[in-house]
Formats: sequence, C-alpha cells, structure tokens
Amino acid sequence: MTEFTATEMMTIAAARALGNDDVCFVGIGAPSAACNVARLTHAPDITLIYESGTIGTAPDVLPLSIGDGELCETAVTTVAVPEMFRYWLQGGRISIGFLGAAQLDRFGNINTTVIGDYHHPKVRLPGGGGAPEIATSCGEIYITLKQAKRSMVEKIDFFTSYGHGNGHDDRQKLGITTKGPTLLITDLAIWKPDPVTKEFTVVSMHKGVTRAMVQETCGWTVKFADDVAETPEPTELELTTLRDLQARTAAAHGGTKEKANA
Amino acid sequence: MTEFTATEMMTIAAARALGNDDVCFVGIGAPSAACNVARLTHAPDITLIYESGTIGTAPDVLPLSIGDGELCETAVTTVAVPEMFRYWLQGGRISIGFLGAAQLDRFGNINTTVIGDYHHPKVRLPGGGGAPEIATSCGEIYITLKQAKRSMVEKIDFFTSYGHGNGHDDRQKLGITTKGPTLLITDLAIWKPDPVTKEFTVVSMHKGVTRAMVQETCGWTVKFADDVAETPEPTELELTTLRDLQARTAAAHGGTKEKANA
Amino acid sequence: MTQFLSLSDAVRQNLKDGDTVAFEGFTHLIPVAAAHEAIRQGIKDLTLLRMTPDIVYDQMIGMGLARKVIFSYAGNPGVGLLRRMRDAIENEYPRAIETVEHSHSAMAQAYEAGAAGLPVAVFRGYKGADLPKVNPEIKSITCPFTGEELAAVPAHRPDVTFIHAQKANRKGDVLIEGIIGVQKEAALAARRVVVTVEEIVPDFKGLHPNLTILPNWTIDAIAVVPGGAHPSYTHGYYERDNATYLEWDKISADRELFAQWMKENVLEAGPEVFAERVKGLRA
Amino acid sequence: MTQFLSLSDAVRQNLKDGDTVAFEGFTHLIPVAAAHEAIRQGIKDLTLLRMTPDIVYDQMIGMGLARKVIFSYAGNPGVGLLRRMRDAIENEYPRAIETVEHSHSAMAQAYEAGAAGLPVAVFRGYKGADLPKVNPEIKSITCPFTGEELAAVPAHRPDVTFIHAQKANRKGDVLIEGIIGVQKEAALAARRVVVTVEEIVPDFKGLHPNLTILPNWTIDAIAVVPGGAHPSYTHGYYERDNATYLEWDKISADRELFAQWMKENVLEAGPEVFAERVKGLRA
Repeated sequence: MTEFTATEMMTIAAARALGNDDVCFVGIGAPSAACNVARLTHAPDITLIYESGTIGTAPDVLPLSIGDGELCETAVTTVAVPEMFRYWLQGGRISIGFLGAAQLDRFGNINTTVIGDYHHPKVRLPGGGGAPEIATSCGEIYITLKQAKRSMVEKIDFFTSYGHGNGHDDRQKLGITTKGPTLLITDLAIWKPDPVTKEFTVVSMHKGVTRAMVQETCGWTVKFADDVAETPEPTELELTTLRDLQARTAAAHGGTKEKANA
Repeated sequence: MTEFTATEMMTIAAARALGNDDVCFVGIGAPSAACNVARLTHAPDITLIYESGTIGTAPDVLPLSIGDGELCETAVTTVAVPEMFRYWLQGGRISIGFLGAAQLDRFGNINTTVIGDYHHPKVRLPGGGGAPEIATSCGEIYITLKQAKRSMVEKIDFFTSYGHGNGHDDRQKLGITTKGPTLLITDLAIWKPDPVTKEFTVVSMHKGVTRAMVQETCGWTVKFADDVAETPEPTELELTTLRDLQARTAAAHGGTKEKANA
Repeated sequence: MTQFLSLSDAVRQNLKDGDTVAFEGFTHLIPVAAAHEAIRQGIKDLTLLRMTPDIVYDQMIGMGLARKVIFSYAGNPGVGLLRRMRDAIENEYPRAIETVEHSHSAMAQAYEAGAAGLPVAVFRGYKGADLPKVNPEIKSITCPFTGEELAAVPAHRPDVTFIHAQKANRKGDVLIEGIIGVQKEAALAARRVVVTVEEIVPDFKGLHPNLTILPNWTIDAIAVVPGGAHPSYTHGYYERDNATYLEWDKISADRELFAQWMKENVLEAGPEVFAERVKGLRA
Repeated sequence: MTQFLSLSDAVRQNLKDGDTVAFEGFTHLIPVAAAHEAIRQGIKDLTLLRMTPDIVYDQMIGMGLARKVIFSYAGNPGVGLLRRMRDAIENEYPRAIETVEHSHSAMAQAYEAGAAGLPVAVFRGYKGADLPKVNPEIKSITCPFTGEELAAVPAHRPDVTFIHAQKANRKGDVLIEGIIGVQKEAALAARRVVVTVEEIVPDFKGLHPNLTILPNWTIDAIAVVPGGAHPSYTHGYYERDNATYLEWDKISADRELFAQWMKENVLEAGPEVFAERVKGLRA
C-alpha cells in the first residue's frame, strides 16, 4: 500500500461519504477536493454547487476561489447569487453542506467569526459567509477539520453557525427541520453525533491513530463509540485521483498551493 | 385633411402623450397601438415593457397577446415574470402605466373584475391581472377608454385598481407615493384631474365633438376646464403610421382583428 | 431524479384527484398537451393554480375537473373572456367552483416565494384595491424598519407543476428560453414536476452558461410531445396559432359545441395530434 | 440615461464623500479599476457595502476611505484574511471603522429586496446564530399564515453601485455573463450606477434574448477600462490572476509595504495600466 498523509486520508474519507444522488453545497473553505474526488471515483453524477451560482459543476482542477471561471464553464447552469441563496439553498434543494471551522465544539456548533469578544476581538476572522444558512438549510452537514486543541474547543467564542446547540433536541426546539451536523471528518478520525445527546463520538480512527492521539488534539473529553472501527486506507484509485487533481491544480494556478481544502 | 375615426384620434392622442424617455408598461387591454405609434413617430427611443418580461421591445406588428414571440425577438432583454413584477414594476422603474377599464369613475378608479356583487356577479370579467400594482407602482397612469354610460359610471362595482379614491389627497393618505391617473383619453376628449379635487376634467375635445356629446356618453356630470382646447387632428404621418401598423398586424395575424386596443 | 415517460404515464404517476396543480406558461409554452391528458384521465377535484387561466383551464373547468381556481386574470389573451370559467362561476355549470383571486404581481411573487422555500410572499401591493376585502388569503406585514405596511400572500406550493419546454438533454436537464414566464419558479415551488418537451438532444454543449435550465434532479418526469404547447407557441419551433384562440371564443360560448369539440379534439385524440397541429406554424 | 465618460469623470460625478457605495462582483468581474479611481480621488467617509469585501475593500479601508463596512465574508478568497481590514478593526489603523455583519444569504437577499423596491428582505436565516445578538439590523417578522418567525434585514439601497461588465453596446445597454453574482441586483438597488466595461460593441444583435442585460436607462455612466477587473477576471476576456491574490497576503501584512504598493500601483497609476496587467492572462 502506498504511503499517504493524514490530510489525504481526511479528504478521501470525506469523499467516500458522498453519494451519486447527493447535491452538495461547496462553500468557501469547504473540501472541494473531497467533492471532486467523489465525482471522479464512485459518484460521477454527484451535483456540486458553489455559492457563486454554478450548479452541477465539474472542474478539471480545484478552484482557488468559489468563483473561478472553470466552475461556470463546466456547470450545467449558472444562476445569480440571490437566486442561489433563495431558490437553491433556502429552497431546501441541497442534501449535503460542507463546513469548515476555526472553532468547533462537541455539538457541531462552529465559529469562524472572531476569537475573543465580538466588539473587541483578539482576532477578527473572515466571518460566516454562507455558513449560518448552510448550517440550517442543507439536509445535513459534514464538517472537515484538522484536529487541534485551539480549534476543537469546550466552548466556542461565537456561534457563527448552529449545530446541535447544547445537544439533544435543541435544534428542533429552535424550529430547525434539517438534520444538522451528521459527520465530522478529521485528519485522525471519523465522528458521528450520538443519537440521543448529539455529542460527536468517534466511530472510526484512521490507520495508525490511537485514542490518545485523538484526545491530545481535542479540547473536550472525547467520547468513543463502543466499537471504534479502523477507517479503510485510501485505495490506489482514490489516492491517484486526489494526487492527480492536486497536481493539475498546482500547474493551473501557477505553482501556487490549493487552499480551498486548508 | 384625411378623414379619421374617433378610435384613431384616441390612439393618436395617447401616442402624443408619450415621450422619448418614457418607460411604458403596456399591460393586457392597454393601447399598445398608441405606444408603438409613439415609437414609430416622435419617440423612437421610448422603452416599451410588456408584463410577459420583454423589456425595450419594438414589434413590427401589434401583438395579439402580451406574450407574442415577436415581443421577445425584438426586445433588449427578456426577464422572468417574477423579476418583471419585482425589479421592474415594484422597483419603481416604470414612468407610465396604461390601463383600460370596464368601469371607470371620475377619480380614475377602475373596475375590470365583476359587474354586480363579487360573490354572485351578474357578469364575471377577466379580473385585474397586473392592474392593482400597475396603478400604484408606475410614476403615472394613462387611461384610454371609449366613452359610454355603462363604462363611465358614478360608482364602480369593484375597485380593481385605485386611482384617486374619493379625490383630493386620498391617494397620499393611503401611503401611495406615485401620481396615479394623470390623463384620460377617450374617443371624444382628453381629460386631466383637477389639481385640487382630482376629478377628471375635460381639457380638450376632439374635432367635431360637442360638450353635449361628451356628457351624453358619461355617467357622471362632466366638469369642463375653463378653456377647453380642440385636440389637434391626426397628422398624415400619425395616421399613416397607425394604419400601416394595423394593416401589417392584420396580415400577420391571419386577417384577424387586433384586439389589444379594444 | 427524472424519468423519461410517455405523457400518459407521466400524468398518471404524478397527478392525483384533489391535487393542487399548476399548468404554467405565460402565453408562451403553455403545456396544453399535458392538460388534455389530465382531462382524458378524468382527474377530479383539482385546485388549479395559474396567473392567466387561458383556454386550457377553460377546458378543464368546462370538463368539470376543477373544484377551485387560484388566478389573477381569467381571460383569453387578446380575445376576451373565458366563457366556460364564467359559466362555472355565474351558473355553477358543470359544477360550482371556488375562486381565489389575486393580482399578477401577487401570483408571480407567490411562486417566487414558493421556489425560495418561504411560506409567504411579501410585496408592495393591493393598495386601495378591493381584492383584500374578498380574498382572506391577502394579509399584511409591517416592515420592522420603516413601519410600511406590505402585502402578504401565502407562497404557492403546488403538489405538481406541469410545464412545456424547448428541449431536454439525455440526462434530463431541461432548457427553457424566450418568454420564460414563471415556469422555473412554478417548477421549483412544486413537490413534483412534469415537463413536456419538443425534443431530446444529446447534450447542451455550446449553450450559454446563463440560460434557464432545470437540472434533471429537480424534475420527476419528462415526456416528449412535439407541438405540445399548441395553440400556444414554442419559441424557435412554431408560432402562436392566433386563429385557434379566436375560434375558442365561439366554441366556448356554447355548452353543446364545447362538449362536441372536447370529445373530438381531446377525449378521442392523443398527444400525437399536436405535431400535426403545428405543421403549418413552424418557424 | 447613461453617459459614456472617462473613469475619472464617471467616479467624480457619481461618488461623493459620505456615500454608501457597493463595488460588487462575486470573485468574477470585480470593479477594481473603479475602486482605484475612488482611492485616487480621495473620497472620504464611505460606507462600503459588499458580500465579500475582497482585496479592493482591503485597499480602500487601508487607505482610510471607509468609516463603515457592511459585509458577510471578510476574506481574500481562497487565501485567508483581509489584513488591512483586520488592522482597522483590531487596531483602528489607519482609522476606526464600524462594521455591520451579515450572512451571505442576508446580503444577497437584501440586494434582491433593494432591486425589488422593498424596504426589507424577509428570509429564513440566522437560526441559532449569534449575529442577531451583535447586529441590531437583524430583526424578525412572523408569517401571518404559518406563524413561522422569519429573519428580516433592511434592503440594501446604496447611493451608488459600481460594477464591471463584459461589454456595452453603442446605446449603452450593458451585458454581464458567466458568474453574474449580485451585480444586477446591486445595480438596480442603487440610486446611481456606474459600469466599467471591457469594450463597446456596435450592437447586441445575435445575442440570446435571456442574457443578463442592464438597459441603458438604468445606468448613469459607462467607462471603458480594458482589464478593469484585474486581478479578478472577466469571463471570455482574461483569467483570474491568482498569483496576485496570493501576493496580496504579503503586501497587506505590512503597513509600510502596503503604503508603498498603493503609491506605486494606484496613486501614481491610472486606469490605462489595467490593460497591460491582463496581457498575459488573456483567454
């Protein structure tokens, strides 16, 4: 088996979670690499939507921004941004929304707005972009994140987007009818919400990862499922597809690094 | 001077009221003949908008419906109908809206909905279509109508669209900021609202028309301006333009009569 | 995900007794063949939703399919009144129908709100008009920033929307062009969507990226019916049959004549007759 | 009615100290040349409105033009943070700025409401999010039909909107294609509209009827600026200069380097430099 990095494993695990019938909203900071690997392997008819208005896009290289020209050139159709948010996202037509996080808590609540107080921030982050409504309008939410204590925290500084609140049926109590975060894929493990408490629980660890490694890079006390599986390693096809995609991307963007998956 | 009919005079008088910079909403039943005569004579750059979504259209023949193909083929652009009503009409971008009427009162209130009680009508008419919002969103409203006691009435059975209510500043009191009906052109005369009471007042009569003729065909006691002018007769150019347009229209629609101006 | 079906199967699988249904098309692209199929299948108690009911709803109402009509202009465009609809309202013939009447602006924005997943359309409308007095579904909302009172109507959410379009590609994506009307909104507002098309093409390569396209996963069924909009028209395929619209004024004026016409031209006909009807109208 | 002007005159006649202004473009078609002209003219106390402020607002904020920014994503797309904007928020350098923060959905629908002539955008949003706690302009409305609480934000009504587009025809109608973003809405929501274009063509004959076109009477001024969107791109003309976006991360990280770069590339340059900048990027 070829060697692979933790980031590659994370991307490929996310790709596997996507199906042929999914309609994915690939927002800023989201793993467009995962979506495109899925499209180029087991889910050729998956629908990828970028919030720039491109619907059913099939780029040959990963976009540097969500509005790169190739997204439009390869799309089934390109609509205005207000229509994207009104008819397609708010209209409930997206099955999977991807979100990244600067801070994430155990219930899938996300902060990408500020570190510290909102009005006098220690660090001003870019903000939510589409996230507040992606989090509540998509059928379910997949989160990808590299584990670190500063990003997986006990308490986030700002609710940029809502996950499961304090768990249990907090989400339904707010009148939200979508499922919210159903999957967290990190560079170390795959997490799913506990059916009752909604706390993210480790259900699978990537090859060579220990429980201690997961806990050391997480700011809350990690809950493990009764049976923690080992994530199947990337196949040759998956790895080759991802690496070719990234090589084409690097070549197309003038040797610059693809950051959409950062 | 060539002979002309009262309807031709009405159409040409309406055409003259339009300017090169006007943006006209030509709804169902409205005098698209007048708008197109204006475009083909003194107002070549007038913008004609039909509620089917065609903006800046320049048809060679009069459409039978407001959604005829030629309107799209000759338009600057064609937009979706919700956009037409949201961005263009409600957005306040139309300077002149044309309305016809089954019943009209002296304050420019119009009924095209029912004769008799709404729930048990004597005659069910087509209804308002775009009229309720045309009447309040356009900068001003021009009304065209053939005079008759059954259509120019003391009291209309149903307020399909609002003119000046009971007159004076009734319109402003409702929070409406547009001017409302500023011109009524009939087959006999040109009427404008009194600056204070807003009652339609005859300011000009067409050639050969007497005050008695205007009164006999009107259901309310007609008010005449201090100085009633004589409407200038159609010029050769105006008449030729209108008749050529109607001849082309008749030929194009398989010998059927153009009804948009009915 | 869309299926390619015969018109008969597409209607049978998607339209049920009691449904709220929109057959949309703004003068252009009216799904006449689909409406005729619904008439042949004798679907009952429909709530018909449409800005301009036009002659297809006149036919459906005249055949007794409708229990309710939600509309904003009940006319034969450019010709006059809808006589079968009038007969139903004024004389309860062939049955009484309930009517819910709006303005065009309200109807268009209610479709837009439906497509946008909202429960309500908020707009500036009906000021001084009498419709809010007779339609309890017209309410108001106060703008929390300016205090302005705005009109509010329920979003349209039909059980099924039927539209006619120029073409589908082999994957089932559908292209609409020309006067596009409210069809995209009517389709996206509906639970189920059925599209009749003039033809299937291999793909949409070379088409402009900003054209109006419904992706295949927004559509339940596609049926190929050349001429399926007649006597309405399909931009780029055939022209509007104005003579037929004028003729309808006479046919619909008489109950017997209407019944006879429907028998000959709808009940005893099939979708294949539409191709023949547009032969002389091709662009 | 539109006028064809030099960029300098177009900005001078339409943008005033204290205005609320939108320079819109969603990654594609960002009106960079127009923003640089505003910087050269030293317009002050602007309220900057934009979904993704991007590097043009980073430059305007860094040069002290802005007193307030209304936005939903303050990032250098695909690269990271906007460092000049951060410096203004965190350190009040070169001046304090007020921020009003929304989500993309709210911003897009607020432009849409502005174009639609409404005072308020009503949408389903912000559920469970903290932004309503820190932005008093986020309120709610209760649906009179379902009782659902919906979000409400004021419609955007900028004093002036600047956009960049592919082409104008001689009459001044403007064509936008590709990723069309919110530009049509931002333009129609504004009191005044200025458009920079790549070129003027005689007419739009042969163009598809459903393309996004702003008629000349919706536009106040048009200035021809080839390359005027660089380092953003113009679909069909030149590609995005990704290297420049990455480079900006370094330039903007240092106040001195920033000042020097602005002096050389903006203050002492003119709109004519943009054509040169896109030479190597032509499609």
